[in-house]
Amino acid sequence: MEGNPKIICFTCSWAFPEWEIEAPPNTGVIQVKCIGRLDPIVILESFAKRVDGIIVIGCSPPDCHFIEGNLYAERTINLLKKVITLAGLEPERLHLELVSPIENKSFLNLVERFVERIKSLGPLFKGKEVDEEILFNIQAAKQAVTWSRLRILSGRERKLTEKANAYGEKISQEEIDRLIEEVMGEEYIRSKIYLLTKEKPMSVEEISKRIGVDSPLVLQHIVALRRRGLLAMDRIEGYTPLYRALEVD
Amino acid sequence: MSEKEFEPIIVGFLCNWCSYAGADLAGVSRIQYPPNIRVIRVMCSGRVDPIFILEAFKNGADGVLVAGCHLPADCHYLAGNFKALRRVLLLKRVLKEFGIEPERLWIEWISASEGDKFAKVVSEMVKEIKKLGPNPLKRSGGK
Amino acid sequence: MERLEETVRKFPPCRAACPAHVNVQAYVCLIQMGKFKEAVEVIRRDLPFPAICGRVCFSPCEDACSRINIDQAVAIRSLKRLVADIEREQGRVRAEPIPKRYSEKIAIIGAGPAGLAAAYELAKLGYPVTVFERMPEPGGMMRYCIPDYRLERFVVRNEIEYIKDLGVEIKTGVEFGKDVTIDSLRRDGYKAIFIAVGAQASAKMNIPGEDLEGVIHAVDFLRALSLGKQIDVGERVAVIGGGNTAIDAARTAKRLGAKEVMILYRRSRQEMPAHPWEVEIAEKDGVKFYFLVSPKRIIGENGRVKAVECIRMRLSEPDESGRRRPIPIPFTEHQYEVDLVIPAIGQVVETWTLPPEIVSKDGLIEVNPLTMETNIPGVFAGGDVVSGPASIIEAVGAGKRAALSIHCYLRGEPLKRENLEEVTWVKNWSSLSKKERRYESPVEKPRLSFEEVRAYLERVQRAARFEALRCLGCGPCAECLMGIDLCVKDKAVVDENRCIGCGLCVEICPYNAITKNENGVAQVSEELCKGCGTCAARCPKEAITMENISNERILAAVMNAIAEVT
Amino acid sequence: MGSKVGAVLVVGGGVAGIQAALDLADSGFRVYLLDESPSIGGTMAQLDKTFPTNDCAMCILAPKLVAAGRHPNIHLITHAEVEGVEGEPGNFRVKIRRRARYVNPEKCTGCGVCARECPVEAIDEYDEGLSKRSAIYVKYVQAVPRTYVIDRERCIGCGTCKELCRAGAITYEDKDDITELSVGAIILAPGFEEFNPVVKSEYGYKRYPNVVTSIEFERILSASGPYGGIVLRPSDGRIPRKIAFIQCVGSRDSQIGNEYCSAACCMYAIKEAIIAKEHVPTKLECTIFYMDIRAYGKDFEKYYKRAMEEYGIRFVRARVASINEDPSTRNLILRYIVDEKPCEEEFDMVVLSIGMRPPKNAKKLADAVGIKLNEYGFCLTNPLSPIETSRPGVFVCGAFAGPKDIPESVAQASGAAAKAMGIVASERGKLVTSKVYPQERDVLGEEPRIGVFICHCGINIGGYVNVPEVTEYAKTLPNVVYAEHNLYTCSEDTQKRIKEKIIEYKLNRVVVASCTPRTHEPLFRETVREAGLNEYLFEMANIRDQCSWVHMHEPKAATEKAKDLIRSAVAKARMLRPLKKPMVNVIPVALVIGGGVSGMTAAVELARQGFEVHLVEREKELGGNLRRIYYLLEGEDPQEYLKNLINEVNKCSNIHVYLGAEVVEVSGFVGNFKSKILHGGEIKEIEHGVIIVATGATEYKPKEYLYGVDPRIITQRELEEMVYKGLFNAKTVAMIQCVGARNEENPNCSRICCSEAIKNALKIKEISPETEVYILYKDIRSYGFKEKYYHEALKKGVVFINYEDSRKPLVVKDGDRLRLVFWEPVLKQEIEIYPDLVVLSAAVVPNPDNRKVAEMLKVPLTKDGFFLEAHMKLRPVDFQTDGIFLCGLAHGPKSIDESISQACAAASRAATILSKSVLELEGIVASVDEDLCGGCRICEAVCPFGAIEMVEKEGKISAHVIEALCKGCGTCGSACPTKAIKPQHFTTEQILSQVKAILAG
Repeated sequence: MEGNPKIICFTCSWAFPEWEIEAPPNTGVIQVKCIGRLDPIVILESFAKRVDGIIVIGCSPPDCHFIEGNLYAERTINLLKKVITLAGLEPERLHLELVSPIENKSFLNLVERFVERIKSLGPLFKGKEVDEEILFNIQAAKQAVTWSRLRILSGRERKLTEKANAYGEKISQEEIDRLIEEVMGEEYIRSKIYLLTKEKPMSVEEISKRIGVDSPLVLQHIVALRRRGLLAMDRIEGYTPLYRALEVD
Repeated sequence: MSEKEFEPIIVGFLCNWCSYAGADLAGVSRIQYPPNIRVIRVMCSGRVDPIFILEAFKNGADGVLVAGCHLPADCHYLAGNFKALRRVLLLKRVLKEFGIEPERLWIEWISASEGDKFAKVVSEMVKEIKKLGPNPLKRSGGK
Repeated sequence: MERLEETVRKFPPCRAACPAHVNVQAYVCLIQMGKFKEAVEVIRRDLPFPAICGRVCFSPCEDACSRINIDQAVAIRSLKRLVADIEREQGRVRAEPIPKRYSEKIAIIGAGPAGLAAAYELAKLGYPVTVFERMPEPGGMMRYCIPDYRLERFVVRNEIEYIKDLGVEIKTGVEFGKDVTIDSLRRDGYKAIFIAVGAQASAKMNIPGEDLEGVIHAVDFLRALSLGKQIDVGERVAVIGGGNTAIDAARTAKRLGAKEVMILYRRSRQEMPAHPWEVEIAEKDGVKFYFLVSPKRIIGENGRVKAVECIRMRLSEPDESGRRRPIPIPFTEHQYEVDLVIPAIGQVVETWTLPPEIVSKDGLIEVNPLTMETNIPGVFAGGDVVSGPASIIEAVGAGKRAALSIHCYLRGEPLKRENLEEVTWVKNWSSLSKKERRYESPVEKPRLSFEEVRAYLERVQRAARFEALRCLGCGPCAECLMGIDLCVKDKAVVDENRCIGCGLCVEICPYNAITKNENGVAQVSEELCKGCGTCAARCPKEAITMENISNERILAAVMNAIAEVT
Repeated sequence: MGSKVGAVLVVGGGVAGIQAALDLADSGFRVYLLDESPSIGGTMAQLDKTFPTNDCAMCILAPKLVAAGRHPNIHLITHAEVEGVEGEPGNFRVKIRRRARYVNPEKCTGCGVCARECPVEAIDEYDEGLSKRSAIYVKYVQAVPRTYVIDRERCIGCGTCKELCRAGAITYEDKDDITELSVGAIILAPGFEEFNPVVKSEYGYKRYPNVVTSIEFERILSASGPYGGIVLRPSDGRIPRKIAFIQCVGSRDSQIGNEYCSAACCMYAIKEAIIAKEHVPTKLECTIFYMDIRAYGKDFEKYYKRAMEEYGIRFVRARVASINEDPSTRNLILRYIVDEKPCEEEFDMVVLSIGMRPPKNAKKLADAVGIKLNEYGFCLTNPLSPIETSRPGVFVCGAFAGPKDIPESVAQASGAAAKAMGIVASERGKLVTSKVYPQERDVLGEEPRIGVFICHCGINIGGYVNVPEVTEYAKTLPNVVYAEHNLYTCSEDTQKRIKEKIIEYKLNRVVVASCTPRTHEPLFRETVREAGLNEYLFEMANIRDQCSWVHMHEPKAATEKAKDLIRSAVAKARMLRPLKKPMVNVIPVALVIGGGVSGMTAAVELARQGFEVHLVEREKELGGNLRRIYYLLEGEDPQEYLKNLINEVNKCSNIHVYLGAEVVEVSGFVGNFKSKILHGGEIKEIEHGVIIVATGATEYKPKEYLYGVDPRIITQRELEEMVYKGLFNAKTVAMIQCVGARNEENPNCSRICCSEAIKNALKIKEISPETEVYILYKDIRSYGFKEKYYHEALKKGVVFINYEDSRKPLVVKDGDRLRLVFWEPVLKQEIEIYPDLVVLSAAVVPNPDNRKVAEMLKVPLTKDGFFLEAHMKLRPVDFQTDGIFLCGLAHGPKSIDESISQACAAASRAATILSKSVLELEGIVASVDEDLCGGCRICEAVCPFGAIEMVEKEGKISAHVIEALCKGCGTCGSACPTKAIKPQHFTTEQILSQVKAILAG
């Protein structure tokens, strides 16, 4: 499959009438009830299935059939763009297009323009051994968005920025973005540690070399994982303790 | 004990001030350990009477754990743990006469801050007792 | 035989308000998707006359639309008309006649909206149905009493064509009471008879000079024209009455060349029963309106109308029914010189054509309200003939109920009555964004050439979809079942022991369909959940899964999409 | 002067504040215990182990936390600070600002669900930043009050915790509120703040991850700490091979204005080194770089010796100049100078023994309360009145008065309590709630009717154990007539429900299946008693900490185990008997043995509270050792103080002084002692409630260095008398430290000789500046604020020369001159001088007749002959036997201000008993069935508390239990061959029935 990239397009049933939905040969179109239905885990799992780019097409506010589906999708895509950047993917590989039915946009060239952009980025999985690294990063990103911290923050982002928090104050978008980035950075590294130590017990040094994070930081994250009951000390070899992940259902 | 893998029952006599507090700390720190142990609280390991241990084995316990405060000076009542150690060592020799392997009777010192030690002792004890198999009295209908 | 089986059906406000319970939410949803063909099919499940109603219905559904509290109701009638027109313009696939499942023949008297609707339903149930119609063409009021500029003939013919395609036999030129009677029908083997002759006769004013030449009642006036007769309206015409028929008569008269056409109405403008937009157009056509005047007598000159004398009225305080009664003011008689007087003060049933035993004292057929059976067993009645002059949609509703009742009567089953419960998630209006109306079908659509129609339809489709998106979807998923495979009716399911009660789903559900039960665990209301899945995708503990479209199914779709692509 | 208020405000909830609060509350006063942080416990709660006993800090502190948390007379005011104080002693009005907590203490049950799901993390100050906590947190697991608090800086108000909280305790609209308290006295115990070593940039703290402070190392050592108790390097999580401890970081450092010594760092460094070696499975080398090892406390020297010999900890007397990090290995290269030779050594990890600074907002507190601070920012006190502050009615204790170790803080705390009681003694009992209980129902004859109450504890139990199924099962157990489950059994409303059910179903036994009895048994017993049922007819099953929480992934097994535990508790409940709490009446009179400064101070303090005191002094006059002390290091006049103290004793009508008298016989127990005093030839019998031992100690008569051979070889005491009497005119004076101390015979340090030597040296330099003074020392232990005078002595030219045990100095009589030969470590050669005077700093040794007093009172002695207190850290002035207290030099060598503090402490501890007319003792005691008892005396031998005596009735000898002394351990029960002696509430039948029931699964 030389040149042209594999693209997945998620769209809702209302953005474009059925007959306008035609896609170039290398794009699979999946129609879901509402783009708000897309769980970050599903999108990251799609990347893991060796897809070069994902475009999500929905209705522009205020015309979502399910009232706020597109607004929540927007927040999730923003979260995902940040997390895949962390995982080393170009954020452009994931694109959200909110179309107003009154605009005379064509579904086909929307997707084609996206395909062009992905072509310029080149394939995500280069077929070399670096693929393992990318796959590992994506799995880590997926684990990060599975744990509850990011989901609570991203889920509550709209209420906090648009209405008010529990103290009746509105939180600025920069503040919530900064907090989400900070939490995401931690959860992403912790996910890498968790996934690595699931296979075999590893020491702080090994983890640090493997994921390129300074070992004092790795240790702090191990402490946090231990407190959460996700990791325990397996054994001590000489002067080096080895940690392994705990199976939690 | 149905045919599926043998799950031993262990009766634990824990002293209120140190080992019982250690077991509580294992709980508070959510340290998971096998559910085979059933704990009976006594004020001091010195209170554990050899009769209790024999009664436990008679009633089908596969293992008995006596746990107290660290020697030499942790005991809240100064010397209860010494008495417990003396009785358990003596009882281990007597147990052979009843056909019960002495390795079924354990004595351990666990302080109030050693939650993970309590968990480790329980896990190892379950592993060892599984090797020994069910309580011989039960097999020969000794109840 | 009065056994009754009641069921409760939950409908959004619009569908509950529609006498024929048209699944508005479903077809508007399909229009949003651009599936106009499927939209018409959905309408046809409940209503045989989408194009007709699209034009002339008084749209109770729009009055009940939740959007009224936000900005403006969704243009339901206009959308219905549009999709019906598009289907007709693009050519409808002829419907297949429905195989007969039952042998009992059913006779329906009157091919008006009530009769035809009953025939349509019964045909769908598989009964052999024959409709007897006095006039040369079926359609009743629709064909003869509504002027062509409001309801084109070819539209009526096209819609009735569809019913015929289903296998309904329509015999025209057969007069009930003359050519055929209840006994003759029984003898011919008809097991049930449904009388739906409507209320064609116009009510008399009972004032002197009513029978002079130059006085023609509106219904007769319109029927004659639609039968092709030529009527000379002269210079000045006076129409008496305030309903739609009066407006139609006045505008038709204008169209026939009358220089001056006036409408005399006893009450004031607000009380006029006619559609407000019809009144405006009439004014635009030059029709003059005189309110609070009532005709006392018609002055004639050698047997021909010369003028009509009226007296001024004033309105009393609203009586117990809330209507204000007109009271004449003495000594305010005045005259209007006219060539033609068209009284349009209502219609009555031609009771003389009916068997006397079923006619009540107020000139309508008396039926058991539940079974719609007259006091002659096996003989049912519905529509204007029972209710008095009413709208087309109400007649369709009556026809449908009658059909169901006849079916139960013939099968000896208990009558199934559907109680209606209105349900909507729309409560706090302020939080919903305003969207002014984006499409409305033009009231007077000039005839377009074929190419113009294609370009027009192209442009109007996008606007229609845009307007359809204003619909809030008050009821639960309307199961239009015309969507793509992943658009199946769905519901969120909460896994009790994974849910920790963090309340995120309760907060983000746009429809407030999730609440926390007494032990603090999330609980989805079957009624309100639309299956959009926003909650399932965000639950911090992955405790919510969608019953039908689970994450696994979406991923499976991704997998085989990739398989196809490579 | 307005009426007095019978309440006391204690500012600061550390170990000192808690001790003061408990003493006051137990003596009948209402106490407001205020703490700035959300829960009490202070710095001690962060420690892993405590020296010298290596007790786990939390194990000995937790019981005190729970006692303070539950005491009806103590009102905890946490997360609050003092804004202002008006009024005068006896009637203060204090303005308190209670900071918003955002959690309702009444409703919060501390189940912790909110913290587990909170998405926001913050630096965990309790773990010194080595780990993270949630934005809603409780400082540590055993915190009292166990109420969560929201960290308003980090919390973004996402609302998750309020949704999760089943108890509905979260109140976001909470606001700070200012309240006013009226109290009679104020005790300041805000503790200290650790020195932040970032200022000492040469150590590279915060730049190099493996350089940690001692408090961080405590957290690393602690099992509840970030690394689970195994010592790991923060840089790479590996176990260190070599750790360096650097002493005096931020102490004894005039460069940054902290000349004082922080008193506890040497000892905690040694302890941390020892514990580190224990907590590591591999070989670990610990090296301590020090100037002087100040192991001056009781058994400290032995601990220091064991550290060297048994644990192989290396001590290097050298100042570390700088630390650099080898970037590749993150190891640390220390540069230091030993014997003028610069050395470099690589270590895996460095622990900085940081000193104590005044508490964070000391200045703000001082202004608010109106007290003066000393030059270092600590509270200004006078050495002869160490507990009073500059404002009358406001007292100070703990590290805020000056850096000190836990035993001194606890002693000072009890002392401060005594001082406070002195002011408000007249209001005793006025503001305290004494509970009235309904008439106890007699259930002896009745069939057991057991009620079982099973707890969900939110989702902590209910989430894993099928509580409804277990409740149904409980209903099937024999004698169980009622069983129910509820969300939080410990909540107020459920307590009401239990009382209603007891009455409604006429229950005579109650079983609660919930969390651990260690924290909740007193609460439920109280409820049972309020329902008119004897509180011992109650049993608990621990189905949370020892079941649901530890078998989270096996809900089925956890449910089965819960059933077994409940069946066992029901089996025991069936056999429970009502127990009477033995009542003992208390004679409000005290006997003080020893008329030195300690004895007199204790007597005065008790008299001031209105209690009668019998003060027995062996000598002909009062004053003890203080008679021969003429001046103090800090300059006050001790003789003047002694004169005032003596006439205050004589003036006071409550105190009966017996001079030249001796206590010959003591019998009875707490509250009811009978003693015989030999006074002037005849025996006088007295009855009293408590005994305070203040027999003091004597100076060691040196055998070494030719003492007694030449009049020019004298002791420091004799030198002080000589100077006082103006007979001093020596040109060169040589002092030798540690004479008769820190050797095999007396391994302990006598604590005060260094400061005495410095005092005398400065006095000499004062009266004849040209006299040369040499001090030969092993370690100069001028701890605390005394360090300042050590610097002064150096500045005044006093020559300090260090000698090793291996090379002790030699005193030789050379004709009519004295020759002193010693090894000069810097010049590395033998030096001879010819001093006019050789002054020996003789050790403080116990009174020879301590043994006789000990046997008379049946109280233990330490190996060296001083009296052995109940607990070295937390009960320094109590004896193991109730009612007998200890203070002054009899407890061990100490300075005068420490003796005074201990004396006040003993008075306060005694007051907790004397203030009660009737003493209610613990009901769980042993009881003897006479006809089964064969009189074999095995139980008497086994009982560690001497609570069993043999009595003769109708010619038959059988054992009898002294209920007041029996602690209920039950050891006698299992030793008795005929099972005659039954440890009640844990009888053999009860435990056997438990064993049978637990295995009947």
